[in-house]
Amino acid sequence: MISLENISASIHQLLSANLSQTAVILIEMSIIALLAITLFALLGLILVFMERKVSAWIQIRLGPNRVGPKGIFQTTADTIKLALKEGFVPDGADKFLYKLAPFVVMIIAMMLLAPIAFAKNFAMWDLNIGVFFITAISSVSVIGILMAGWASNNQYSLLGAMRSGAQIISYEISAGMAILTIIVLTGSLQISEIVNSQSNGWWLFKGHIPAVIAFVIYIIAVTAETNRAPFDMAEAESELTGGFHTEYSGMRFALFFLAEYINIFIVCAVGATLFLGGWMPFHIGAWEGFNHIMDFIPSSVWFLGKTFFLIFVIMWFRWTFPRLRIDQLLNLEWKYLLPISLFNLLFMTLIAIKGWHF
Amino acid sequence: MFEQVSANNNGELVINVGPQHPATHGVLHLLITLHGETVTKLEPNLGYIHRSIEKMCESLSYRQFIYTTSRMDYLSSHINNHACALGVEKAMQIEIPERAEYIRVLMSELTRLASHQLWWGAMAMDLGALSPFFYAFREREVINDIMEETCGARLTMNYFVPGGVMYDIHPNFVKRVKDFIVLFKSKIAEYDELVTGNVIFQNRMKNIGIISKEDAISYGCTGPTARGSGVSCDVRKNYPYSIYKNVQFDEVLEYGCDAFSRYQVRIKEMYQSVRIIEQLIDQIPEGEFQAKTKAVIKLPKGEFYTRVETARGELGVYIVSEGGTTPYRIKFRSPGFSNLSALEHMVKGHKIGDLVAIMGVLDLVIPDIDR
Amino acid sequence: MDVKVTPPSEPFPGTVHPTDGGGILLSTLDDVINWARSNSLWPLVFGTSCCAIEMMSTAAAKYDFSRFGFEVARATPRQADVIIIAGTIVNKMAPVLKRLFDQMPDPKYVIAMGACATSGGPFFYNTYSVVKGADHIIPVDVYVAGCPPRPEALLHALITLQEKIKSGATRDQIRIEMKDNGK
Amino acid sequence: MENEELIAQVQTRFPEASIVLGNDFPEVSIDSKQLLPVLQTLKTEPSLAFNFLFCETCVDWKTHFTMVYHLESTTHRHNLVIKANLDRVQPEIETACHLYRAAELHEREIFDLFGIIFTNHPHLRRILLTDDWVGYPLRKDYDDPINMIKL
Repeated sequence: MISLENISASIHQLLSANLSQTAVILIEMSIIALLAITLFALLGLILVFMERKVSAWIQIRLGPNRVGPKGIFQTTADTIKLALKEGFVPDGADKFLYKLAPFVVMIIAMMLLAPIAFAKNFAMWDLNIGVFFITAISSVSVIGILMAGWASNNQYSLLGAMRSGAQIISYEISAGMAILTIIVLTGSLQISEIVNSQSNGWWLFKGHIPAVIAFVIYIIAVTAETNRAPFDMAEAESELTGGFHTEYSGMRFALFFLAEYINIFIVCAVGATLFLGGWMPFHIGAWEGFNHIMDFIPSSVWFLGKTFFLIFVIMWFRWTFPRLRIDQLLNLEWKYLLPISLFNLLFMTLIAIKGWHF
Repeated sequence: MFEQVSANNNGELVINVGPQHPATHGVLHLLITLHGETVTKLEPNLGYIHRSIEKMCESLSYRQFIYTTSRMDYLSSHINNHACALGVEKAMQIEIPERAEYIRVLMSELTRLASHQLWWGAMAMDLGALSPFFYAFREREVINDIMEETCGARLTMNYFVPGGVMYDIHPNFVKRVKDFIVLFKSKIAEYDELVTGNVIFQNRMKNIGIISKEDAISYGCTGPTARGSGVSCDVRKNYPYSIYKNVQFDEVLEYGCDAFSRYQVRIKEMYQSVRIIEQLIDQIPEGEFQAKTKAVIKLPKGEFYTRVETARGELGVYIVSEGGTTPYRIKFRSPGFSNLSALEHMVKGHKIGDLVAIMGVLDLVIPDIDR
Repeated sequence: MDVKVTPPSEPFPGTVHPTDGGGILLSTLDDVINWARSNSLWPLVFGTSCCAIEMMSTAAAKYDFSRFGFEVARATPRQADVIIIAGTIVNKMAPVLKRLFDQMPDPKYVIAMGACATSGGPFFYNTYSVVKGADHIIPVDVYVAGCPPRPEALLHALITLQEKIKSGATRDQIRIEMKDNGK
Repeated sequence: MENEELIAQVQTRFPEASIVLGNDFPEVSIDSKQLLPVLQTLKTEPSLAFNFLFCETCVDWKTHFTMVYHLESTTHRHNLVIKANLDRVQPEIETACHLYRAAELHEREIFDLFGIIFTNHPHLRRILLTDDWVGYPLRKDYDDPINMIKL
């Protein structure tokens, strides 16, 4: 059966048969770098197109359908246009930081792709602190946004960046707590082990009520962390015109735009890994026959299916809910989500110690 | 040269909102002073769409000047035209046929519905919910089609003339309006479900933009803005014009004084408009749709003030005539202008997000304010 | 600031060899670029009066300009490609419009929507504050007639603009071509 | 209150004012210096209680200006028009915006378009036109050969 695991293994064999070990590592690394960049661009194109189609579907419209069959080249056209648009630095901006900011945001989004397991035994870097790596790195992206807001020399940008800072730092905690709740059950931070621990059922179902609560909190927190509506305080188009990227144009704006979507992909991938079993097919306890049928579907399809389902849910939020106000947003985190997730963590620890979970 | 973003001595930031800003619904310019996220001072700067309509009207005949008012408050263009036509008819003492009166009121109420729908969609968009806008336009397009069939235009109708209406209604009109009412009644529940009942929406709307009854009167607020503070100011009830005294409807009053009350007033007004349309749609009498008037209208010397209730509040048309074919002076007392003056009072001490919400609920139409 | 302007009458120094178009690669690349630009026109959220409502109607479900990829309306001029001047421009607004246009990065396009933006429309005579046509302030690519124009008219204007961009011709080239055709 | 009754009551309070019943509302003509006391009385007197200034405007009669105030009582539902003539050379009148907050913007507009000075107005500036605009466009003698195209 063709799977991503087999392909990568055969490439590795092919290379090691002919070349020295150093050369193999170097070539493999460059292949991975190339793949990561391609994936980055491809995901951006697909997700932006998906967003536009989902919004059109929710808003009883058709959405892009003229550029290419069913409009699938719409985002390609947008990207080419953005790349060729004049990108200028506003007068009075801090030029170095202004130019650096989009790259900071983008590089961080790319780094986050590293530990994600896209299929069975198929990850760029299955390090033993995978989940910790993601939480640690993702909180750095706020620096890029603050940089952009500060360097633009624009009141709206500054306000947007400040809002974003307050928001991401707050919601980071809840997201971390929700992740910890599952870590308590798995006992490992390594993504492959977390996935393997769900071979007889997903944590969302096995972990009783605390897992469900953690899942809901996780989804809310990451929606806020990625600056998506209803928590899009940093952009808040009707309030701050464009928020932190008000002054950005052309490719620099496109990088922010791309990074936003990659971040969504990553948080949904992590959510799918932690709560929905990552690439693990849907297994029910000891139903051998059923499990075998499920195994027949490639693991990458499982992973992408779950991730895109979560992405769809987050898009659904965006096109349905009104935006919160900044103080309500912080109240929600500090007064509700944080205490709940703390108690939830304690509760889950109790379950894990007593072994009540399945 | 450039200005560096800097705070003033109190650590406050001065921001220009507008003239091009998505929340100002046009080209309103607000100079706001922010302390953190809190608005401490707000100053409106108007005139970015001041088209000198009042000066222009002084050189237009009494038949022509009505059409400029369609462009003034373009969302309730029929009602604007109604005010002018009423003013001229009152001065000329023209009796207009009953059929024309019925058509006028029906058209006015349909316009009110369309206007409130657009407000609903745009306000939800200000709050960050983008989909209601499209749902609102779905029903609004049906009204537009009905209007187009009879008046030939979708927005600036120019349908009311001194002495009646310009043409008779289209044969399909009655049926299509009835169909629309059936459709609309099923959809308005959807509006409530999607927005009114939403927890985030209610939290955003409640207890912001508070204006007491006394303040609302003092600031000259009219329409749903004042009725949300419990001020009875519906011209259709207090000074009935046309055939409003013959129809059954309630003046919607809410006593919450906040943005949510104003929201509710508008939503409930939609039900009242539907009620008026339902009463009249089967009763349209046969007969003439326009009274016989002279080709050139000359108003007697004097001053005439007409007031009507538009979707945003009380519109007053003050005509000063010297006895000629053109008005000597025309003043449009536009509802938005006075409602806007209360904005600073409502917004002070609230966050920027609230400013957007309060402005959304005020339903400002900038050309109506600037004229 | 002193900028030395070369008078246009001066002949181009050196010999110019006329060639039939550019190389295959460059002209194809040009086509791709023009294709991308024409299919990704993001309008600026800008409307002054009545026409703005019809612009909103065009965005709404019945007419839906998102089919052509126009739905990404940007609130900030830095990210917009086309200004749809929807409504009257008055003297006080003129500098603001000019500034918005200047804030937009190239390539940028302008559509004058409705009679007011085209010529002052109903507010042409006896008004002291109306700019008689937005093209007194910024260059306009496509004019739409109507007061306000129907959504179909705006859609047609946008498609006309797309064709204009796809042809790759500049304003002057089009003008010369039209003169040659005797229009 | 009916119009006749209202006229009688206002007449007794302000004997020097001339009151006529106009086409729509009773019209009270007063001296421009008396404006503030008159408005004060009209607003505070419980039987009159004119608390709602729904329109304020000005008319240029070529020889003089007339300020027109439309008042309504939201409790009694009666209306009154106050008129005050102003000198054309130096038009000045006391502001009403401390009694009626609505007057603030209305008076700025009138200042902008007619050039009438409202004394004690908190910030009397141009509102509709640009700050460097010359002239007052709604005056009958206003002419702008550049912007105005006469039909």
